[in-house]
Amino acid sequence: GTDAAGSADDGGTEWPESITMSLVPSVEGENLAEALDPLTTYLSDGLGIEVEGVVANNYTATVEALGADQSQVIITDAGSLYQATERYGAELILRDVRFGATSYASVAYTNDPDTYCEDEPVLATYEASDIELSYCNGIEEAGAAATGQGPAAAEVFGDLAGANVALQAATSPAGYQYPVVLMREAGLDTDADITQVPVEGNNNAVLAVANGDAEVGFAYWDARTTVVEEVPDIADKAVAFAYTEMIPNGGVAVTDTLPDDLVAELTQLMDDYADSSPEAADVMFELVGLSDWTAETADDEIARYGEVLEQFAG
Amino acid sequence: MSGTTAEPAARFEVPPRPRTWPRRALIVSALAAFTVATCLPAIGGVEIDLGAIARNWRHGAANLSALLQPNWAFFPRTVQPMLETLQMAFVGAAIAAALSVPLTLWAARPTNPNILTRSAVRAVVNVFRAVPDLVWATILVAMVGVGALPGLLALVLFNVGIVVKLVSEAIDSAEHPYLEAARAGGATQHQINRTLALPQNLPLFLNQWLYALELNVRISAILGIVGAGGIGRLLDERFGFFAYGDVSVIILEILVVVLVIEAASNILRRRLA
Amino acid sequence: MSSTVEARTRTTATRPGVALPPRPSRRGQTAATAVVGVVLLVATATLDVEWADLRDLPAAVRDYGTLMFADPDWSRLPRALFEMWRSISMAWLGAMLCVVVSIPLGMLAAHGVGPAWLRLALRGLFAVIRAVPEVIIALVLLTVTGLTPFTGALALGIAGIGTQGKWTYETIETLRDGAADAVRAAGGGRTAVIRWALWPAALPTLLSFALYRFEINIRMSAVLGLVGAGGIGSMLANYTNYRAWDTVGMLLIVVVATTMAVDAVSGALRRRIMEGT
Amino acid sequence: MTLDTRAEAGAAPASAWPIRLDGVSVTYPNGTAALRDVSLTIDAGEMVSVVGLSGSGKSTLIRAVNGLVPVTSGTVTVGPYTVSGLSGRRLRQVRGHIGMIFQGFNLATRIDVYRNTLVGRFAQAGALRGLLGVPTAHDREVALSALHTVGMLDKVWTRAGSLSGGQQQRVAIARALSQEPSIMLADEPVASLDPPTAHAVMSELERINTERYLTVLVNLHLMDLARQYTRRMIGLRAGEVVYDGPAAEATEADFEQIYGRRIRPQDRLGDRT
Amino acid sequence: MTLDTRAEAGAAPASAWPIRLDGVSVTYPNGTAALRDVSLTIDAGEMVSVVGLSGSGKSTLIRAVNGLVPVTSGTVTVGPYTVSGLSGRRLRQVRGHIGMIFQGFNLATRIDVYRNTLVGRFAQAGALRGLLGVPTAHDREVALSALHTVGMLDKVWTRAGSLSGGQQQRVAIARALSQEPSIMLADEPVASLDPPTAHAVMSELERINTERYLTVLVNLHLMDLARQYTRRMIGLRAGEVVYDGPAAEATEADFEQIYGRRIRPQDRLGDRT
Ligand SMILES: Nc1ncnc2c1ncn2[C@@H]1O[C@H](COP(=O)(O)OP(=O)(O)OP(=O)(O)O)[C@@H](O)[C@H]1O
Ligand SMILES: Nc1ncnc2c1ncn2[C@@H]1O[C@H](COP(=O)(O)OP(=O)(O)OP(=O)(O)O)[C@@H](O)[C@H]1O
Ligand SMILES: [Mg+2]
Ligand SMILES: [Mg+2]
Repeated sequence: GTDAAGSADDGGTEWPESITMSLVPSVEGENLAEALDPLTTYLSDGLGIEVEGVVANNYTATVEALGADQSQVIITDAGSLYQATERYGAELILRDVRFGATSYASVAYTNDPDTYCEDEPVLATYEASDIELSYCNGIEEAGAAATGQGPAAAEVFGDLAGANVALQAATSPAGYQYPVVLMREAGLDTDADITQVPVEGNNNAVLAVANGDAEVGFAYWDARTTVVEEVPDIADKAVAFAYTEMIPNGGVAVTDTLPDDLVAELTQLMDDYADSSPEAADVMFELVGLSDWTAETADDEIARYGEVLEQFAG
Repeated sequence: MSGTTAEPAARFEVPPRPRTWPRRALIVSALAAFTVATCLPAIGGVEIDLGAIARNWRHGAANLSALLQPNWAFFPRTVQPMLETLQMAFVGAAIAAALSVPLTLWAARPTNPNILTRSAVRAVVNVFRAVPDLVWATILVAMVGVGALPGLLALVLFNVGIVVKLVSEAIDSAEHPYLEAARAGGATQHQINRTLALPQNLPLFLNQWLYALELNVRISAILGIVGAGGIGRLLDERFGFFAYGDVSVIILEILVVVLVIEAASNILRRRLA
Repeated sequence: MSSTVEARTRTTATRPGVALPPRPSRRGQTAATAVVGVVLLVATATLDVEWADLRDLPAAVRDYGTLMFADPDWSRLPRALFEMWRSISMAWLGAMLCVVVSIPLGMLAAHGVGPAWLRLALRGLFAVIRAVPEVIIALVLLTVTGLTPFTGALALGIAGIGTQGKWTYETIETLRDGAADAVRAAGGGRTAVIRWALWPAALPTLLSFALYRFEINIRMSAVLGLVGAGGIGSMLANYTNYRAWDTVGMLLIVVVATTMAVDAVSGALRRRIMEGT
Repeated sequence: MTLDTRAEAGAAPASAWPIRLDGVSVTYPNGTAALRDVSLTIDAGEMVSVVGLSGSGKSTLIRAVNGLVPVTSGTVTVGPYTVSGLSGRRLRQVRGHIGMIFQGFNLATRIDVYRNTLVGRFAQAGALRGLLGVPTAHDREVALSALHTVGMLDKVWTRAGSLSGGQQQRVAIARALSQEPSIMLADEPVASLDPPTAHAVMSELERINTERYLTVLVNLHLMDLARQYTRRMIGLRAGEVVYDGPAAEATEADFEQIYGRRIRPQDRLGDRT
Repeated sequence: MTLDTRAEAGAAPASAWPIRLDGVSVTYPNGTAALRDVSLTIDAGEMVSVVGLSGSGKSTLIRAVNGLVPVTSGTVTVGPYTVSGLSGRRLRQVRGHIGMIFQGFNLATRIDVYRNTLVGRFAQAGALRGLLGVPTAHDREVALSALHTVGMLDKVWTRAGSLSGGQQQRVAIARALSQEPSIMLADEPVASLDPPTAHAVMSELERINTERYLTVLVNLHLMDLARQYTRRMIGLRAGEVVYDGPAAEATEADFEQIYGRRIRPQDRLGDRT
């Protein structure tokens, strides 16, 4: 299909001349605009219509763009997928696969292993970058490759009473929502029983722990690797001592204005993308730190995350 | 010259008009060419699409109307962060105001005829100003950790950059006959600046000091990045949760602050004028 | 020559200092200053600042300076230059939009130029634009014009109007210009006063403000990042978050060089205007 | 220096207006009472001088006539208009008929002499013409003729800011002349001028007064000039009219009234010559 | 107006300096040749007037003496210094000894009369005092005494911007007087003054010339004043010295030389009285 301007209106039978795909990097990534080009070229070729890629750095903006039909495909995090489906009836078509999983744990770090570790910290290798990092409370095995499987040692969260805790923005699942849920489950009043140290971004959460501004901080797995250049002894200064529950990865959603056959073809193409060429695999990894997309969207994971989200959005 | 009787204007011996238009035309066409170049998508410029506005303005209107429905129930939660922000903003602006006086007077030509020190101050301030706020915030957190200190440092850095730039150029553009008189009296530049230039240009300073204060409230998102909390962090959070009614409340509060500062600025300017 | 005048009898003081009229009371001013001072002291004292941390600053500056500038990563320079041009494009169009709207409006908002109701309305408008965060303006715009550089330019342009308008009327009000009186005395209306008295006197300052707007727009990352328009600011933000310090160093060099160039052009243009060529 | 050049180039003969002040008081915002209950009538076509000590309120009187200084009480009437109650377009209209020469010249320093003079025409021109600064052939005539009168034709393209004091005063006079007014107000128009130029300007005022039948109100600090060029003289002291009568007949006592002390030989500037 | 108050309050008697101009030419950046090859010697303690048409270079001459206008060629020597080669601290020192009254007053309009006058004391301040800007008791004395001389004591706390033209001129004179200089340069010091005040100021200049043995160079546009108060008169025309001789003896021919046309009865202001 090639023709038809203004096709958005006619209920998804005629294909539009072009679609816009917007992406919010789910990790603090390098400049992604370059990396996005091969993907859009691949999709344009496959679909026979123009696919434009845009890297936006704001979740709300991409969802609103989808709602206003300014972008038809979004690659974003779980929270935005939930909002896009709830608010604008978007259709979830793919989920991110990172290290073989569609979810990840948030990690609790401390600079005070004496208090929060029951055992001596051990070193395990973070496979993605081959860096040795420290873990305690038995969440990883010494000398092995780190797995990052949560929840683990979550019972220690009760010990956080009275601590300085670095928390990211309330919109951040790994840096705020999941840890707070765990603390609340452990009987803490997160407004009164701990001293919140507000930080922005996973790196800063780790740095706050490393340089002593907070005793404990939370970030995705494993944010320590990004500050190694500045703090070479990060393994000593920030020890991972617990994992939260697994947080769903993001994925891909499309507007309800796109024709069904286009959506089906797009889903297929993207699902196949990582295997289409070595270059594509590279791009996937660099682009969003993904190894693949999967069509098993596991909508229930997203829905469950939506419940967590609602606790905080009110 | 002797008197003449009325004749057509041609009789006036008007000296030939200096030819400034070729240079002007050159400047204007250079600017026009530059503007056109910025509109060429082919070389990375902006593609101007006015049609989209006509097609889609309703989307914007819907969005705006969502923003125009403040959720007043949210108000109590904004009080504490707002106070924190105001406190930081005020202290930051005050420190910046103190620092900006000597720097500004060193960076303006009438108050510092020495081209070497003037260029040096201007260059340093330019460099500081050139680094975007987000980069400053990140670097400051990495350097002194999170908390009020990096927040304060960030605010002071922005404010000094703005005040020095704007006020020194405004001083450059004005005429200062009193400086000449003081110079003729054998005064040192320092004496002139302290006793004449500063009070005489105080309205210019006040405008920008108060603007810096206002700016500090508005850019308090930066304070969120450096871990100093405040209203900006709250705004980002509510925005992230799509809670536009709450965002609306915060914006109205900021508007009140802006209006109060504006009123203060008007009163002071009137008194000093 | 005894050309003295008997009006000397007006004062009988042998030493003039005695006849000095009393200095007008400045109690109000002193009180206001004292209040501001006290508030400032309290605000500073209750601020939870670890001033001692400042001691680490020099060492940290050196460390990060080394990370960024010891060996900047020039491999991404072409990309940086492309993004810079894109930034310049959006910034320029945004600044033009902003200046073209805000200078006439700002002039009308100045005391003694426009009528009171218009002045209030315009100042209100400027205040509202300033109070609304740029990202919100960008968000509203992107639903209209999409995730495009055009949206970026529009957002920069509209978001700047509040500040630029304020600067304009403040500049006009700070001018103590007899020339405006003269035009008024000749029966000149608003337009004539603006065109023949205020405009020529304020032009260099307004020009410097306009070029400053351009300069700010070049660096502005929040707005442009939000609408996916990229630009050097977003690139810088990304690499800073990614903590690729050597690339950040290279980008900073590019940004600083551009800022300096804009500043130099601004200076040259203003001098031109002031010297009247 | 040309004295007797006619500025009539195509000028429609203006008709003079009377000026009336009824119990006019002016108090400045800082509390200075500059005029106290001044009542005066100046007939159409009269040429009247105002003398007085420095600070006695001469400039304030002149500015009150065209409404540049708002009166605190009383009414000011020129021709058919009550200036003290007017504002907006009506006030502008009246002002268009009143030429004014300022004590401080009040030129736009960055604009050339030509266009500074044309301001007298542009102020009354249509919106677009005034905005773009395109003079009609007639405007050009009148402006050049006025410049010719004050002997400033050769500096016509020079920026007003780089003129000598006297030259600036002459341009300011040309600007007022080019308005072709019904009333001419002049605030010490010859203060910065050498005698030949001063006489040229005074003669020009006298000439337009008689030939073009114009009301002229001129502040002078030289009594001699007042006597030489005007028939009626008004003496101000501390904001009050203390003399109003024929210029040539002012007695010693009047002098004392006005200047606060007895006349001395050298007070008539030039008497010792 | 009080004239005879001595500014002596503790003042060290200044010693007069001679002024020498050797082949001085001044051309402004826009190409105007304001002085052409002027050579003059003014002895220490002389009181000399400069007359000439508007634009003839009087102000430029005075400004060249204290180096405010750089000379294009030639040398200017005052007392022991060659001004035309000096800069920095040395130039300031020399200027401290040269009082100057500006044609345009050059006051800081937003600052009160008192501090505007104290500017004249800057050159005398020690390093520390200069840094802090605190006047000594003596500085205060001298400044107030100078204000008393010009009759401006009652406006001492008024901002210079809200003074009448003549009042501003008087403050500018007080500022120069408070410098207790060795040379006094005055650029049309009485242009905006009424006759009694004008005579008071001229007498004061005469008094400091004789009593405190000061060199005085004063621009005047009233030849009568020149003749009355100065013995020597210098006539400038188009930047050249066309008359230099006793003020009282200038002939008709000299007048014609200076003003470019024959003398007329009314040129001696007041002759028609
Ligand atoms: N800053 C300047 N730039 C350029 N030309 C100037 C400047 N100042 C003065 N001139 C020109 O130099 C010439 C001499 O000026 P000057 O001010 O010395 O005259 P003057 O004798 O003081 O005249 P007046 O009696 O009108 O004050 C004039 O033609 C004037 O236009
Ligand atoms: N803008 C102002 N604000 C406050 N006071 C003012 C203002 N302008 C003038 N005055 C005061 O009002 C009084 C009258 O001033 P005005 O300018 O009318 O005097 P003048 O007769 O023109 O004097 P001169 O001959 O010195 O020009 C003076 O005492 C002066 O200080
Ligand atoms: Mg006056
Ligand atoms: Mg002069």
